[in-house]
This record gives sequence, C-alpha cells and structure tokens, in this order.
Amino acid sequence: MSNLSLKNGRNAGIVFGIIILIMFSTGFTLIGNQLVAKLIGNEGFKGLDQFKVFVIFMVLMGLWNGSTAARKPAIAKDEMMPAIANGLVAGLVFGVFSLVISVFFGTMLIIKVDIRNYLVNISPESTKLFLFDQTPVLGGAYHFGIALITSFAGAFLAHFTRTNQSLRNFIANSKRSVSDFSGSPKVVSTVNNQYFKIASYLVLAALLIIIPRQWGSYWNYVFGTVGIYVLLGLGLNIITGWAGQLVIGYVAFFAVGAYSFSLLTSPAPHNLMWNFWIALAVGVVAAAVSGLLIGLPILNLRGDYLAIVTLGLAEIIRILLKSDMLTDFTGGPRGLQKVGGPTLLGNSITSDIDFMYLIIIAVLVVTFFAYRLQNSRTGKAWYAINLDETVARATGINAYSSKLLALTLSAAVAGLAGALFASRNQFTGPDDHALMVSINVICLVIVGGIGNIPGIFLGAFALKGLPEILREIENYRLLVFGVLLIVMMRIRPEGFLPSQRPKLEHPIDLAKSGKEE
Amino acid sequence: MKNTSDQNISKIKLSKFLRPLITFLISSFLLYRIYEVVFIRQQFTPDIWVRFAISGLILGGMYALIAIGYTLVYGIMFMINFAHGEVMMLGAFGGYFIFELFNFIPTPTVADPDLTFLNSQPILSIILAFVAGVTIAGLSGYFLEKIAYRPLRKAPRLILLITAIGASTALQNLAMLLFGPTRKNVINPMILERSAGWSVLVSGKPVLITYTGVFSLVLSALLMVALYLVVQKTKLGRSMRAVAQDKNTAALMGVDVDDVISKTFIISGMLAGAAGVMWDIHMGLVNHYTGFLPGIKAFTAAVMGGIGNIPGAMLGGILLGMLEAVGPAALGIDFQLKDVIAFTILILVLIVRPSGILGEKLSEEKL
Amino acid sequence: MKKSLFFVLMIVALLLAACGAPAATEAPAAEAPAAEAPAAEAPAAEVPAGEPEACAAELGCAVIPAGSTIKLGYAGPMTGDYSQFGIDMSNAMKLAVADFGDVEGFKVELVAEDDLASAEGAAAVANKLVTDPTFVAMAGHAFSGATSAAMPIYEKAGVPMLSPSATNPDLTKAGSTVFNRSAFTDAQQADGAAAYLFNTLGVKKLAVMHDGTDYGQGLAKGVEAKYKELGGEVVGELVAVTPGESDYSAPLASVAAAAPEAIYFGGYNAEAAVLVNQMKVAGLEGVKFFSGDGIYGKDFIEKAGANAEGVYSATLVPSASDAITAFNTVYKTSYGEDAGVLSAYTWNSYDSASALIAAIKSVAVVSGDSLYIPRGALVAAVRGLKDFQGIAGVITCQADGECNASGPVFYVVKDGVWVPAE
Amino acid sequence: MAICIETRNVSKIFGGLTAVNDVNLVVEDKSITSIIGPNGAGKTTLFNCISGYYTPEIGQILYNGNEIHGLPTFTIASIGISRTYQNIRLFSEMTAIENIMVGQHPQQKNIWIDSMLATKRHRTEYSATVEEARKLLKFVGLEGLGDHLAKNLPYGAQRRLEIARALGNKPKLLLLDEPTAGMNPQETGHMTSFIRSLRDDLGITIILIEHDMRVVMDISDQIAVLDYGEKIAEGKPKDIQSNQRVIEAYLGPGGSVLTQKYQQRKKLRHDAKS
Repeated sequence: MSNLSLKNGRNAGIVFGIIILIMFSTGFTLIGNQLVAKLIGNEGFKGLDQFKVFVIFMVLMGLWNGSTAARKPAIAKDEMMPAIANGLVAGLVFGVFSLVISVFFGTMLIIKVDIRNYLVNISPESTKLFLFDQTPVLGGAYHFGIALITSFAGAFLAHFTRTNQSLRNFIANSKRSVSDFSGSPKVVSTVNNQYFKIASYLVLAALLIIIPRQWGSYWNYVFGTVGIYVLLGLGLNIITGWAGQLVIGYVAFFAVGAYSFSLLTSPAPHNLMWNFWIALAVGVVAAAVSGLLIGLPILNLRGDYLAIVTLGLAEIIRILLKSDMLTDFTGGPRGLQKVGGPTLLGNSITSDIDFMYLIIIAVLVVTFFAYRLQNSRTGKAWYAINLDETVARATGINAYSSKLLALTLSAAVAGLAGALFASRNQFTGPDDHALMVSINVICLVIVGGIGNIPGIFLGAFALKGLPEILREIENYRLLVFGVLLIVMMRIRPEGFLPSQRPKLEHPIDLAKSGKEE
Repeated sequence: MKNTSDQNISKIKLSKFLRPLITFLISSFLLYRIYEVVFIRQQFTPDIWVRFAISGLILGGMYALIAIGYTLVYGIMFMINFAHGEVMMLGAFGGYFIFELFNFIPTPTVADPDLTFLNSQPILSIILAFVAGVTIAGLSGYFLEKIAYRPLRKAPRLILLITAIGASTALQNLAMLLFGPTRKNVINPMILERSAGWSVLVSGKPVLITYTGVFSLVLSALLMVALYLVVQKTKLGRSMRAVAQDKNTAALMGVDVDDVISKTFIISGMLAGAAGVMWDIHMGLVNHYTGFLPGIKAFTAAVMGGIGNIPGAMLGGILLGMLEAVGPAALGIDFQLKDVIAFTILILVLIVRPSGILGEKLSEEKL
Repeated sequence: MKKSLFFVLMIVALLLAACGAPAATEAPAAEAPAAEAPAAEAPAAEVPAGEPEACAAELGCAVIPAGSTIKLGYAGPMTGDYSQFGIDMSNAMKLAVADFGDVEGFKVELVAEDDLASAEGAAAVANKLVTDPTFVAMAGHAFSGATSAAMPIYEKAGVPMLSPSATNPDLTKAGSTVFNRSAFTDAQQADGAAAYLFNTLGVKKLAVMHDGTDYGQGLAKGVEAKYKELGGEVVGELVAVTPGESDYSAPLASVAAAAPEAIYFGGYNAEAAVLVNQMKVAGLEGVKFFSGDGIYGKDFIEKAGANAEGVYSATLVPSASDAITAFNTVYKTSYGEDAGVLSAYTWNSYDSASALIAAIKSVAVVSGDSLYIPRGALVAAVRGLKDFQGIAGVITCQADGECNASGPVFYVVKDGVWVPAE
Repeated sequence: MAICIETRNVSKIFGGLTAVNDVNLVVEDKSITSIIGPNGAGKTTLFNCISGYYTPEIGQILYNGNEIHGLPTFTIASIGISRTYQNIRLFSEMTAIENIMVGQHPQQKNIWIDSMLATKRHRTEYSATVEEARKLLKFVGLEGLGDHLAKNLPYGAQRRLEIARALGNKPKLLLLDEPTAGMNPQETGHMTSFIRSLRDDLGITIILIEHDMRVVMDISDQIAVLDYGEKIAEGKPKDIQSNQRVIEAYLGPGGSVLTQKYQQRKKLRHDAKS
C-alpha cells in the first residue's frame, strides 16, 4: 500500500470534516435538521425525534465521505484493498473532526461559556443536537463510530458499484441520458414534425393565458419578478452575451427606466401623471439614450473599460437619486410612491393578473426580437466582435457602431424592465437599484448559458424564482448561491443550456431556417 | 465609396478634437469651482483642510494596499478578483479575534489587577494580530486561487469573473453566518487608543493627529516599499513580471507559472490582510460587510492609477482617499456625494487616458 | 415566418385575455373553494352556507376551520444591520400572543416574516401573506419604506395594519383605510427633539446631520425646520453621510468648522456610533450628540463604548409602571435579554399585537366548527380602537390612523446605560 | 493596365524602430504580387498598413487613385480590400458557413431594424447571403463542412475557410499572409493553383507574403523584396532570383559567393546526369 493511495482518503476526510464544521458553526445542522424532521415527521415517521434524524444525516454524510474517498481516480480500478483503506482513513479523519467538534463545543456548553458572542449560530440547542443529546465525550464517540463505520460502508459500496459491470453500464447510461437531456451541443435533432411544434406552441400559449389566473397573487408576484429578470437577462445578453462587452453596472439603465417612468406617472414630486404607455416609451428611450451617451466615449476602447465605467455610473446614479441635492426632484431616499399603473382604452388595469399578462407580453415581444436579432447580420457582427474584434473590424464590421447599437438596445430593454418593475410595485426607490441587481443579472445570464435565450429563462428562474420559493432557508441562500456559482463554473462553465449555432449549410434546413430567420 | 471614406475621416478628426476639448472644459470648470470654494467662500479654515487631508491620506493608504492586490492579480491573470475585499475582511476578523483573545488573558500586576495581556504586552499583541490577519488572508488568497481559479486557467475571463463574484458572495455570507451580522467593536491596546494622538497647531487651532492614523499610514508606506523591493529585486518578482508579460514564454524560460500565480495571490492576500488589521485598529468596527466597499473602492483606485501597474495602484489609492475626504469640501458639495466625485473622476480618467494615470499608453489598435 | 406569426397570435391572445380579465375573474374563483381562493377575490355572493351575515359584506370573511390558527402577521428586518429591531419586536409580539392569543377557543399564531427592511422584500412578504386565508391582521411593517410598499397590497386584501414603529408622517396622509400606527410620527419626534434641544438643553447653535435614509433625512429636516422656527441657529448646511461606512472624520471635520454646540443626527445606531467615536478626532470634543429612536438600544452603547456617555435619544420608552415591570421580567426570562435593550419598540410592539387581537375578538363570530372574522368589520374595528389600555399607554386611533397621543421622551447615556434625561 | 494599389514612400515607425522604411510599391490590376524577405523584414507591417491596422507616419497609400491611409480598417474592408492572417484567425466558435457570412457583412444593406421586423429587405438578403456563402464554401472545396465549428476543422480547411471569408466581401484586392505556411508539398500545390484561379476566375488582384520560394516563383507576376523595412529589389521572378542584394539579405554578406558555388555544383551535377 503506497503512501499516495491513502492521500485520497485523508483529503476526503479533511474536506468533509471542514464541511461539517462549517455546517455546524453556521447553524445549518440545526435548521436543516428541523426542516427534514418537519418534512418526514408529517409523513408517518412520527416516532423519529430530531436526534434520530440527525443520526440519519450523519450516516449519509459518512457514506458520501467513504465513497468519495474510494472513488478518486488515482485508485486502481479493481483493487479492493486501497479503496477500503482509503475509506477507513477518510472515516478516521472525518471522525476525528466530529469528535473534536463534539468535545470542544460540548465542553463549552457544560461550562456555560456563551460562544455566541463570536459565533452567533452555535446555540445550545444546536450543540445538543450535534451531541445527540449525550455528554460531549459520548456524543463524540458516537460521531467517531458512525463516521468510521459509514465511511467504510461507503467505500465498500463505491467499490462494489464500480466493479459490478451491470451497475456500471446502468450508471453510464443514465449519465448519458442526463447529459442528453441538458442539451449538449451534439444533439440537435431536426424535429421535422411541424404539428408537434405547433401543438406545443398552442399548449404553451394556453398555459400562459390560464396560469396567471389560477395561481394566487403571491405566485404572480414571484413570477412577475422572474419575468422582469428575464427581460433584464435578455437585455444584458445582447451586450455581454453576444457582443462580448462586460457591463457590471447594468442596473444603471434599469434605474433610468424606472425613474423616468415613475417621475412622469407619479403624483409626487411633479404630479405629471402622464399616460402609462407614453411614460413607458419615454422610460425606454431615456434608458437607451443613457446607454448611447455612456457608450460614445468608451466603446471605441477595448478591454474591461465598459465594465468599470458602467459600475461607476450605476453607483453615481444610485447615490444621486437618494442625495439631498436632488430630493426635491427625485423624491430622495424615500423614492417615488403611487407610480402609475397601465391603462387600456381609458380603463386602468391594475390587478396582479393583468400585470402578469403585461409582463408576459413584454417578455414575449423582447424574446421574439432577440431571436430575430440573434442570427441576423447584426447578430453575427456582434458575435464576431465578441470572438475576435480585430478580425471583425478587418472583415468590414464597424465595431464601434455595432457595440454602440448593442449597448443602446441593451439599455433600452433594461429601461423597459425598470419601468414595468416600478409600475408593478407602484413604487421605486434608490435601494431598488443597488449593485446587487446587476450582479444577479450577470449571474443569471451566465448560469443559464451565455448567449442562449432559453438559458436566460432558466437562469432567471433559478436565481430569482427558487430563492423566493425557498424563503425558509433565507439566511443560507446567498452562501449556497455563491458556492454554486463557483462549482458551476468549474464543472459546466457553458451554463445549463449552452448556446448553439444554427445549421445553415444543408439544403433541407434552408427551406425552414432560411425562411424563419 | 469615396463618400463613406470622407465621412469616416471627418468623424475621426472630430473625436480626436473633442476629447481634449471636453477634458479642458471640465478641468477648467473644476479648477474654477475649487478656486471659488477655497478662496472666495472661505468656508473652511486651514486647520479644517489639514483634517480633511489627514483623513484622506489614512484612508488612501489602506485603499492603496488593497488596490495593489487587485493590480498584482490583474497584471498576471487579467482577471478582476472580486473576492479580494472579502480576503481583507477575513484578515480583519483574524486581527479582531487575536485582540479579543489577548484581552481575555489576565496578566494582573500589583498596580493594575485588571491588566490583560493586550495591555501588558501591547507591541507583541499588535505584531501577533498582524501575523494572524496576514496569515489568514494570505491563506485564503492561496486557497481561493487553488480551489476556485486554478481549474479555470484556460477559461474565458468572464467565467473567471463570475467565479470571483461567487467566491465573494460565498465568503461574505459565510462570515455573516459564522460571526453574525452586527458590527463588532475591536478593542485596541491602550497605546494605540483611537481618538488619542498628537495635537498640532495649524493656523492657531489644534488638529489631532491620531496614533492609529500615523501607525496605519507608516505601516502601509513600509509595506508598499517592501512590495516594490520584492517585485523589483527578487527572483520571485522577476518571475512575476515575466509571467505578467507573457505566460507562455515565461513557462518556456523555466518559470513555474502556477507557482508564481499562487504566490501572487498569497502576496496580494497578505497585503489585504495587513490592510484588514489596520482597518481593525484605525476604524474599530468589523463585520462581514467590512471588505466589500473598500474592495470596490480599491478596485476603482487600481483602475484610476492604471491597472496592472503597482505604483499606479499606490497613487490611485492615495488619490481616491484624498478625493473622498477633500473633494466634496473643495467642490463645495455634500459629503453624501463623495462617491459620485470619485466615480466621476474615474470615468473621466478612463475617457481621457484609458490606461490610467500611470499605465502604459495603449496603442488604439493593439493586434 | 411561422414563428413570428405564432408570436403575434400569442400576444393578441394575451391582450384579449388581459382585457377580459376583470369580467372573467369570477368564474374560476367561484369554482374554487372559498378557503383556497385568495381572500380578496372571493366574491361575497358565493359564501357557502352556514356563514354569518356579517360575511356578506364587501371583503367577506376570513374562515378559520377547527384546528387551524388565526394568523397575525409581523414583518421587519430579521437579518442584516437592522435585524435587532425585527427580532426585538417579534419577540415582544410573541409574548402578547401568548398572553391574549385565544379567540373563542381558536389560537392566534404570530407569523414573523423577514422583509429585509426593503420595499421589494416588503411587497414579496405582503403578497405571500395575503394568499393565506387565515391571515387577518398585520402588526407591522417595521420600517416606513417597507410599509409604504406593502400598504396597497393589504389595502386590496382588507388586512388592517397597526405598526408599532413605522413613523414616517406621510404614511397616514395617503388616505389608507387599513394603515394605523401606535408609534408617534417622525414629525412629532422632530418637533419634540428640536424643542428639547432649544429649551431644555439650551443649545443655541445646532448642526444637523443624517444618514441619507428616508427616516434619517425626514427627521433631520424636521428638526432643522422646527429649530429655526424656535429661533435657534442651524449652522452650516445639512450634512449627510454614506451609510455603512466606518470613517466619517471628513464630514465631521466640515461640521466642526461651523463650531456648533450640539449635533442632531437623524439615523440609526451603526452610523451614530461611528460618528460619536470620531467626534473627538474631528475637533468636536464636548459637543452634545442628539439623535432619535433609531439609536436607542444596547447596540449603540456597545459600539460607542465610553464615547456614548452623554448622548441623547428621543424615544418612546414608557414610564415605569407595574405592568411594565411584570412584562420586563417575562421578557428577560424568555429571551435572556432585558426589554428595551435591543430597541425602543419592545413595549409598543406588545401593545400593537394585543390591540389587534382585541380588535379580532370584537368582530369574530363562531358558526359551526369554524371561526368567521369579517374582514371589513375588522378593518373598521382597528381604526375604531378607543381607549385600549396597553402597557405602554393608551391606544386611541384617530380617523387618519394615528393611534399614539403621547410625544417622545428623552433618554441619555449615563455610566453605560440609557436613563431618562432630566 | 490600371493600377490597383500603390504605396508612396510609406514609412511606419514603432518607437525607435523603423519597421517599414520608405517603401514604394505599385501593384497592377489583376496581378499577383509577392512580398518576400527574411523574418522581421516588415512584410506583415506593410500588410497592416495597407489593411488599415496601422497608419503610416510618412507616405501615402492609394487605392484606385484614392488615399486610404488613415482610414479605419472596416472602411478599408468595405471598399474591397480583404486579407488573411499568418496565424489563422477564424471566428472559432462560429460554424464555417457563418464565418463566411461574417465576411459578407459589408456586402449587405439590411440593418438591425430590418431583422427585428423581418422586412422584405432582410428576407431576400438573408437567403441570398446563405446561398452565396454556400457557393463560396463549394468554391474553396469545403462542401459538407459548413455546419462544423471553425475550430474543429483541419488545418488546411481552416486556411481555405479564411480565404473564403475574405472572398465573402467580394474583394478587388486580396492580401494573403503566408497562405501555404505549415502545408505539405501536395497541399501547397493545391493552394498555389487555387490562388491562381482566384485571379483568373474572379479577377482579384492578389498580394501575398510567402516564404516558399517555389510558390513565389511559380505564380508571381511581380516580386518585391523587403529587408530591414526597406525595399531592396523589385521585379519579375527571374530578375529577383539572380539579384545580389536579395541573396545577401537572405544569406548574409558573402552569400552570393555561396550561391554561386551552389549553382555551379548544381550545374555540374546536372551536366553529369545528362
């Protein structure tokens, strides 16, 4: 048994040990356990108290730990001994971590040192849970035992699944089908079935019409927010996804749209009370103009300048909006109340259902235009600039004006989103336009699959919809989100739905795609 | 065909002419405004100006230290390390916990039965706090690079940026969950008590120059000199410069690129850690959000000075600190708008001189 | 081409759907059981048999089936810099629910949500809460900005509010039928503070600062106006600082240039602590520091340490009484913290929650197995609260929703604790 | 014959280094001109001056009698000057056919609003463009590879695709930077005849930088030799072969002696054989 082969076990043990330490000290063991206990408690496992649930949790962690240790590629495929030995070592290290945590924090609990002054989430309940309601040493011993046994079992299981041929095939197959499902580039089947297409469009249309009416105002609110972030994503995708120019302060244009719309339709401070549609148009145009103006001096440069300048612009706009200097003009830190809602033929339509429809229409229109632009002459020019600006220029593309156009369109979409956002909330204020909004939008574009329109929908749902639904774990969501971003960039940097290039050469496709594009 | 070319010629000439004109107009307006506020309105007496300048210098020193971290990493990897501010925050927490620990250890004497280690061995405490902060920050820089960035060495820069944003969010929220959201008070040793210092008479009025301020400023100056020497005189510095110039060639010349990048992250982390402990000592409040704003500011400073350029980062940092402290007063506007001034100057610098104040001039058509 | 045709058709269809919506709403709602449909949309005519007559009114009834709880809402910042406010207020309300939370055998449950003190968070929380048919009243929101964003949503759903801490004067001027508050307004507070500074403390030269938030700016402007009216001199212009920073020495230096006798600061404890800590460095040693209810609490003293000595706060801590002492004991044993340490709104929150429960009791009707709470009547009942005896004082709501008659009281830090100022 | 492009006293200076020094070059319509010279002689810099990357400090560049120096690259491309690169620079993430369509950019008139609203101009132009791109693909012999990403194509195909992209612009002047670099003799032969066909079939004026003397001597109507940024010789292939200065530039001083010896030896061997 060489030294090298035990390294895997040690590393796995350390990683899992640190994970359990972080979970414990952020209080996640307690909250997560309560959540799980609540879930299965209602389903008939009434006999299980939370300590037993926690045992199950630790058992699962141990199994995972052991299998990770045994599955590292460095271990020769079919040898049993190294796998098991690694599993044991991993269990040992993991066990020592748990033991130390138990004994240390258990002792703290007994001698009544309130550790919460420094580590706020280590409450007595949390420590008790970690010790399975035992004394520190006994609890630690339990942990050690569980870790050792389950890691061993995990390693054995991992080894078994790897050596067993039929299982291996099964796993390989399911992996393949998963990757097929998530749309790896090679599987672009030309679905020739026109009827299927039309039918699915019809179903989609029917759903879009019916659903907003069926779910309550809360879901309309949540998905309205998702819709607005889809708009933002589509907009940012033009300049960042297609033209390749990073914009960090995208929220600046969002703010311009929201504020110019709100100032025109709100009773205070100016009492202009313009018509919704005119104000909406003004909001869009104002955002577009601001994009154009900021692009004029900057876009003939290459590099990250646009990113930095828009970052500065976003902050400038936010600070100015809430400043004392402009309070009389912009409403100051309070923002603008009673922002106007949409009207149609003189009737004001303010119910959340109607507004959901309005958002859906806006998303559809922008999506449609985005699709049209994507593979057009303009879209190709943007993508060429993205890939190699020097060559793009030398093929006759005016990179400066192309980028300027991209930024202007992008800003216009953000303005639209901003105006809709303000109108829906009947409110807008400087804190709605913090930098975090832009960062969220960048992330949703990337997570979904940069440059790809369906990806944006997925990304917006993942980033704005899911956290809203999972409000229970509110405190942890940003941590999880950050870790997910890192993990995702490592294992799937092209996003969930990577973008695909159109097929143009084969004559069969021409009949369709040529017309459609 | 002739037409289009003529139009283009005129367009170019116009933009070449416009840029200096705008620069001239804006700078002359600013100068006039400063003249008006300082000499005609005379709202502030010289001692107040000195106070502004001191506060700007101290802040600028810290910005400069953090900005160097940005610049080093940018110079080598062409990435904006968004999580750099968080590294500084971790360093600040390191220092905070050391101070708390030492304040907990009693070393009673006859004269003072309540004396703690913190005050019986103040210098040692401070040194150890710096060691802890710098080590923690350096290590987090190292692991950040190893875990998050190294696997993406060949990836597009956008991917790296997203990873950095992810790392920043994760670290910030981890710190919040571990240590709680409220700001914590940092207990200084008595010799570095905040709001104590030398009183200097400026135009007949006393101006307090705090010990903590002088301490931070001197220390950041020393660290910057040390860094400059490392980069200019040592083998590591030469390798760093080589990697910054051209990774492939450097690798061919026998430079271990991964190792150099790792060390760059460690150095930038250590500087941020030192800035973090200084923040502890001078500002006295620390929480998970401590690193974010200084991080953004320092990044701005690095860009202003010329990103990738170490003296540029120093200059940018000091300049930004001064702009924030002196700018609003000099232009006669509200202090709330200090960031507006800073960012406006940043945008103007980028428009007029895209490579930053000290950055090398880029040719417009770099192949 | 097909794609574009499809898009156009879809948009037309959606437009039609949107136009038809008001007319068509009734159909699905009528089919759905009353308990599932959002309360606001449940049309009065469709109430199932066995409902009391009161439910025929416009907003219908909240129906609490046997075994369910009556949901009393609270929303405030539970995380972030201002989390102490939210935590303290919900703690106090939990005690009120424990004390009074029994309406005809049905339990009241406090649903405390985190609105992050932001407008967007508040709208999300409000939209979520109103979908719960057993949610009847809201003892919040905590912050004014959040409240104004959430108000229209409760208005539509017919949920009465009684906020213990949303103090912006404009909130009650909007003509809302559902919004009430048991706290005094910022305008009252500012007037009181200015008068106290000028008359009691005898300050003749005042500098006014704020933190750039809605709350801080409102207070600062109010104090400035009133102080001038009283004949005092406000030196320099209003100085605003950027919230969240740790170095305010430059703005303080500019204040010092005007040589004021006292500084009034509108804002919260985090920024106030930094300001107080740096006053000496800025040359403002010996200048009085005066602020509002936003700095009252233990956090400020912890952060400012010895520098906190002599700092004033205008707040709404009630004067000592037996009820208060009893409450304080319960609070201390329940949460291990003295009442009023986290924020000044502890007692007021307790009163808000208990007043709402009292209003619920006055309108609730049992019929069959279920409890029926007529929403319209509840809104009116809360607005009509009269001489409700809380621990902190009497709650009597005016026609506009202002329910607090007493003005601010003044506290000062002495030997590391807040004590009533002379 | 009409003159296609002419450089008059063109000099390009980088800092202290004069990369191109006082170069005069006259290229006639529908001719093939080769620029040769040792590495670092300023050949690519001259290309970059013509295609607009650099603006020469001194001198003029005339295209069909109009001054074009100082114009932005995209304008130069849109008036009919296309180029390829020494190290292939395709849009690697685009398909082959899309690369060509990008090359057709200056030929199209539709703007973004056309594509958004699907106007007639967009539709007709789009199908014409796809059609044209397919033809070009066929012309360069890449039929069937159009839907592959450019980065996945084999090396030779990438070279040809780059030329196809340049042709998308319907150029009157084509600048080829080492079109046969890295090719085996067979591929080189194909490329040579392909270049010739560009001139013969499409009537394009061609300037190429080339190191392979066999190709140069084979297809050039005219050869210019650069050394240290200066034009040291110009003329028909025959003249260049025997030019003393050229030989010296390649082989250093004394090079001519070596060449003479080599020629004598070759002659001897030739004689011996016959």
